[in-house]
Amino acid sequence: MKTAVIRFPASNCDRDAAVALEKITGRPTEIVWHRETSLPDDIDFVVIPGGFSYGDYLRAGAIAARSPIVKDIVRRAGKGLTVAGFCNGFQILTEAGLLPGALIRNRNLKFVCRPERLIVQNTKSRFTSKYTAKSEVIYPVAHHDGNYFADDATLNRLEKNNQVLFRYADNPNGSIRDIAGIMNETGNVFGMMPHPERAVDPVHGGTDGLDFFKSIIESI
Amino acid sequence: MAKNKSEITPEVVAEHGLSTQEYQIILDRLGRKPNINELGIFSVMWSEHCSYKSSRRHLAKFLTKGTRVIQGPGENAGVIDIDDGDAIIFKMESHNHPSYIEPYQGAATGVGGIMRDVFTMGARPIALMNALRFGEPTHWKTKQLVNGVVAGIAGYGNCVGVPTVGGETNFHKGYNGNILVNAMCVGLARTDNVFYSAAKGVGNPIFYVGSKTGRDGIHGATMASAEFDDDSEEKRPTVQVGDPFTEKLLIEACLELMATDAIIAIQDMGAAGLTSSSIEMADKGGVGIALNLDKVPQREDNMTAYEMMLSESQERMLMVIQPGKEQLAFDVFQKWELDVAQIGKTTDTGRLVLKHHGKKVCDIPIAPLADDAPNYDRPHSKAPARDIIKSKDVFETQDYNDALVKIITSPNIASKRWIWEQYDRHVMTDTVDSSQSGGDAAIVRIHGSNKAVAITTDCTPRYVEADPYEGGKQVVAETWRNLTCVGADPIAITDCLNFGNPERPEIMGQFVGAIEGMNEACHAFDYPVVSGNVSLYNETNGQAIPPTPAVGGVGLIQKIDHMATLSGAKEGDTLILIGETSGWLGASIYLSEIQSSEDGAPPPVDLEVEKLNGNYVRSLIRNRRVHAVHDCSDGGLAITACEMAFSSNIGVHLDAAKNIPTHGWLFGEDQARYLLAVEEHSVNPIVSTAKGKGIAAQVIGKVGGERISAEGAFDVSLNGLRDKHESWLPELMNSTVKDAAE
Amino acid sequence: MKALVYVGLKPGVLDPQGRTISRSLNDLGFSEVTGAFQGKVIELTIKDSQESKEAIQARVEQMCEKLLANTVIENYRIELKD
Amino acid sequence: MKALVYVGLKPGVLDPQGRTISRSLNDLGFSEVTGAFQGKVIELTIKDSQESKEAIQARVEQMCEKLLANTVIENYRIELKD
Ligand SMILES: Nc1ncnc2c1ncn2[C@@H]1O[C@H](COP(=O)(O)OP(=O)(O)O)[C@@H](O)[C@H]1O
Ligand SMILES: [Mg+2]
Repeated sequence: MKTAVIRFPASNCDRDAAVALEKITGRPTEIVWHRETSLPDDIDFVVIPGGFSYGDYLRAGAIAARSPIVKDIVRRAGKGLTVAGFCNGFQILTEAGLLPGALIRNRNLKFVCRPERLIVQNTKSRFTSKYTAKSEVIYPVAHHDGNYFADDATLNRLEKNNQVLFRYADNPNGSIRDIAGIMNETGNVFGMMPHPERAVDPVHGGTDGLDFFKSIIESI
Repeated sequence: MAKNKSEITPEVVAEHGLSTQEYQIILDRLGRKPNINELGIFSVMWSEHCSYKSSRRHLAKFLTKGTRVIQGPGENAGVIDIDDGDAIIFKMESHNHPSYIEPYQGAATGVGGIMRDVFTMGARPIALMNALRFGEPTHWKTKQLVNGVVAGIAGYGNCVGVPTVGGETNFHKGYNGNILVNAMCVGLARTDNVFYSAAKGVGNPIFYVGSKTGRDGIHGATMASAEFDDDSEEKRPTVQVGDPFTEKLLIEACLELMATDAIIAIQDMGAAGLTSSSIEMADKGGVGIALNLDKVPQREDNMTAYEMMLSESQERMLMVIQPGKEQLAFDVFQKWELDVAQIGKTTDTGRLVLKHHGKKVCDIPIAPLADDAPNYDRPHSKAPARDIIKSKDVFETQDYNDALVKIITSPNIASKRWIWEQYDRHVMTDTVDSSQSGGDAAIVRIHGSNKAVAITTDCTPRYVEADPYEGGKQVVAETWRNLTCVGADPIAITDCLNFGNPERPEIMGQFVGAIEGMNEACHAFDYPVVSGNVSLYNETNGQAIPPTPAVGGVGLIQKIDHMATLSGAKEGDTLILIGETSGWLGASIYLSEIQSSEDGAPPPVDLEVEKLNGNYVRSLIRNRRVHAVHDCSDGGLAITACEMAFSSNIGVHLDAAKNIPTHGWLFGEDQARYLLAVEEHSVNPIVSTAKGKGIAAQVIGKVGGERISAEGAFDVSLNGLRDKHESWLPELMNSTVKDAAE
Repeated sequence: MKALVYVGLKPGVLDPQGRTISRSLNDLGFSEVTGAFQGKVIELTIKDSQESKEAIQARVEQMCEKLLANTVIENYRIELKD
Repeated sequence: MKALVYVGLKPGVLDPQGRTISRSLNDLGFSEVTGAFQGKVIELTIKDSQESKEAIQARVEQMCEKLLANTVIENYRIELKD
């Protein structure tokens, strides 16, 4: 499987994502610069990493979502390419319109960094197939604007289509209906505020993130 | 504003913080009156902040050499060798005054500044620490300062993507009008690719990179050297705004260019911006520098030469580029969307020559700025030694449960989770242990390897206040102990010496005493000082802060599977205490919290015993003989045991005191002590080996259950006590402190 | 010429900043404050040109749709000034 | 009654957000944009009372000094509306 990680100005989990992908796939990961206008053709899986692209100025993820490479990601996602965004990557995917809703300032207005308990909602997705239904996993969160919001109609649709893949056990940021991670209707684009790539090595204090990536490998 | 007055009157000279003697030296060296630009340059270079005029001769006493030291004090940061061609580059710095005036931006730019000191030398920053000192929790300004400072550190460090892995936080009325914000950065480089600031060659291009220059922080350097008074609110406009986004781009761009051979010398623009950076580079390299200020990227219209030279706009670097590599440099910096310009050349004149609008606006010899910089031997006096207080003479509480709760919820002991949960501790995914465990030292893996660095910051100002010399020894000893607790070999330290007005003999006495005590410990442990920073004039209306020589220690863990933390204690483990307990309550937390007294001599530090005990504990960790380790510091054995219980999430029981008063046994702060949680079968070998080495080691309790208890003293539930420990700071921060200024 | 772009959350979108502001104002004794909203104002400097006000207005609207506002949660209002 | 509080950086204070916004507008093809500043608008709802406009204005000024603006680096402007 060939993987790529996008690097925007002030992405800062790009290396972390690449390390996780290389550990799990056993193959080098391509780092793609934001000014590129197209992804390599043979890519199977793209990660939009965490960080503070463009300093989170204006709105988290807003400026990165308008960069050349994202146009091509939108195009390729339309053709079924598997895309995942973590933290700032999730914000970018919503800003780019690949995922519904928006991420606003945490309820208590403070940055929050801590290991977070998540409940897996749907194990029939290509991102969660290796988890057992309703199981609890721990991924670290680290964000300032992780408060997920969407209108009721959108939320009901998300839930009806089982697009909500993870919910928080102890909501750290005010996200509506405790939503931590969602996928698009066609099931190939996923975003979440927590960091699975920070839970793949015993020194991270847990390896619950491994099965997330293994699920994707299996699906491809 | 002085810059508009071309006439150099005595008032203008005074406004620039120069004494008449200092001004006379300038006249002699120039053989003429300086113009306003030249005066401004001398004034910042000779400010306390840049010239260390009160401290230089005392700092010179420090042990600065060691087998692993690649670069000691004198460069942007210290460099140590951690084998395999890896080097660790680190420094700690204060941003006290700016943080008091504008907590968010002051703290943020403090973090940005210390990171630049580290990546300037070719290192990728891998960890941040912060040592914070605030006023009384009940003081009307404290909450707002804590809020702003913590948000500022988080806002900057999190955005740049460097984990903030640890620190310390004290509250004391002595900081009501003058908080301390000390930030430490640790970076990783290759020993064969470390960069220095000495300019070389003649006619080599000088590049300016980073943000445009604005009118930010003009005279910040002189301000950081001026005592506070109530109208210092007036000094507000000098506060700079940080831009972590640009800092992140600057790190990536500099590291990218450093991978080529384009850079001859590089220096960040910190205090006194373009002035100190260009002069330091020229002075170290023994060359001259000619700059064309019209080329300096400017954010604002019609800036004067004076403003450009003294501006402290953030996120800027100065470098000497290899001739022929100019285009390469331009390409890299433009790729990262940074402002870049060639603003001058190195020369063979030994002078700093500045042109602006085609006119020569400054032409001064560089050597005198350094060589003739004032170097004072300020009078210093020693405070009389304090009486030693015997524990039998200290009031003994009749309610140990209550005393334990009082102490565990006291400002300096209570959990600082509210602070460190705002810091990204995991980015870069090499954090092995951080604030999260409440541990003694943070542990950060060297990327792609199986080794790690351990990092800690410590200072116990109440000990230094009580006895600067013993207190100075204790500060260094505690960092050494904290590194030992995780199984690291302590290697070297950086320091941030925060004191009051050095023109007062009693303050200077604290300063000299602390340095001599610290230095004795450095020698005993072969634990050199490789970088540091001095912050003087920390006073408000003549009230000095408690003497606060904060120290940041760094150690090496050869194999991350041979380390320890305080979170590994298991059901059925035995608790062993290493080190003698006399029940020392002088200058202790027990005394301040239960008796509201700060009296007494501080616990003495026997450096030979420290070494003996520490080396033994480290060997036990290396041999995997212990489940958990924590040293005894603030609050003594009882608090150490509680912190281990919280972190391991299991109860502890402590045996009764043997022939010392119970309060001294539980809360005494004798030094050189470690609490170990070990398996049953390891107990005898550990204790008997210790005896053989002449090390005090005794079984003092057990691990297990869900209660925290001490024979004949307290017995409380683990969870109940943990909740109290955790809730003190959140409750303070959510309370509404009435604005007393009304 | 200057364009002022006012960006605010749509009704129904919860506004953590606004909520905190009104609570802290009450805490500080400003009990007359019963609610607060926080929005953004972006002041753009626009090169002078022969373009009509309408044309410029249209361009700034594009800027809002493309970048300045997230129309999933935000409304915007434009004011031109010379 | 409503009070609109406009908070912006003082002239000369670095505005990283504004700079980044105008750069990206240029990248998106809006080359006519030569600069941008980002500020805040806070809309306060104030309980009706017998207070004079001047008195209310004075109260809101206090709110700005105490909380809404960071007067070290920010200016503010107040507009009252009923
Ligand atoms: N400002 C801070 N930032 C990050 N971590 C902090 C801060 N203050 C305290 N901590 C963490 O809280 C724990 C307890 O601190 P402290 O009591 O100073 O430890 P010790 O006394 O063992 O040196 C440590 O893990 C420390 O890293
Ligand atoms: Mg300790």
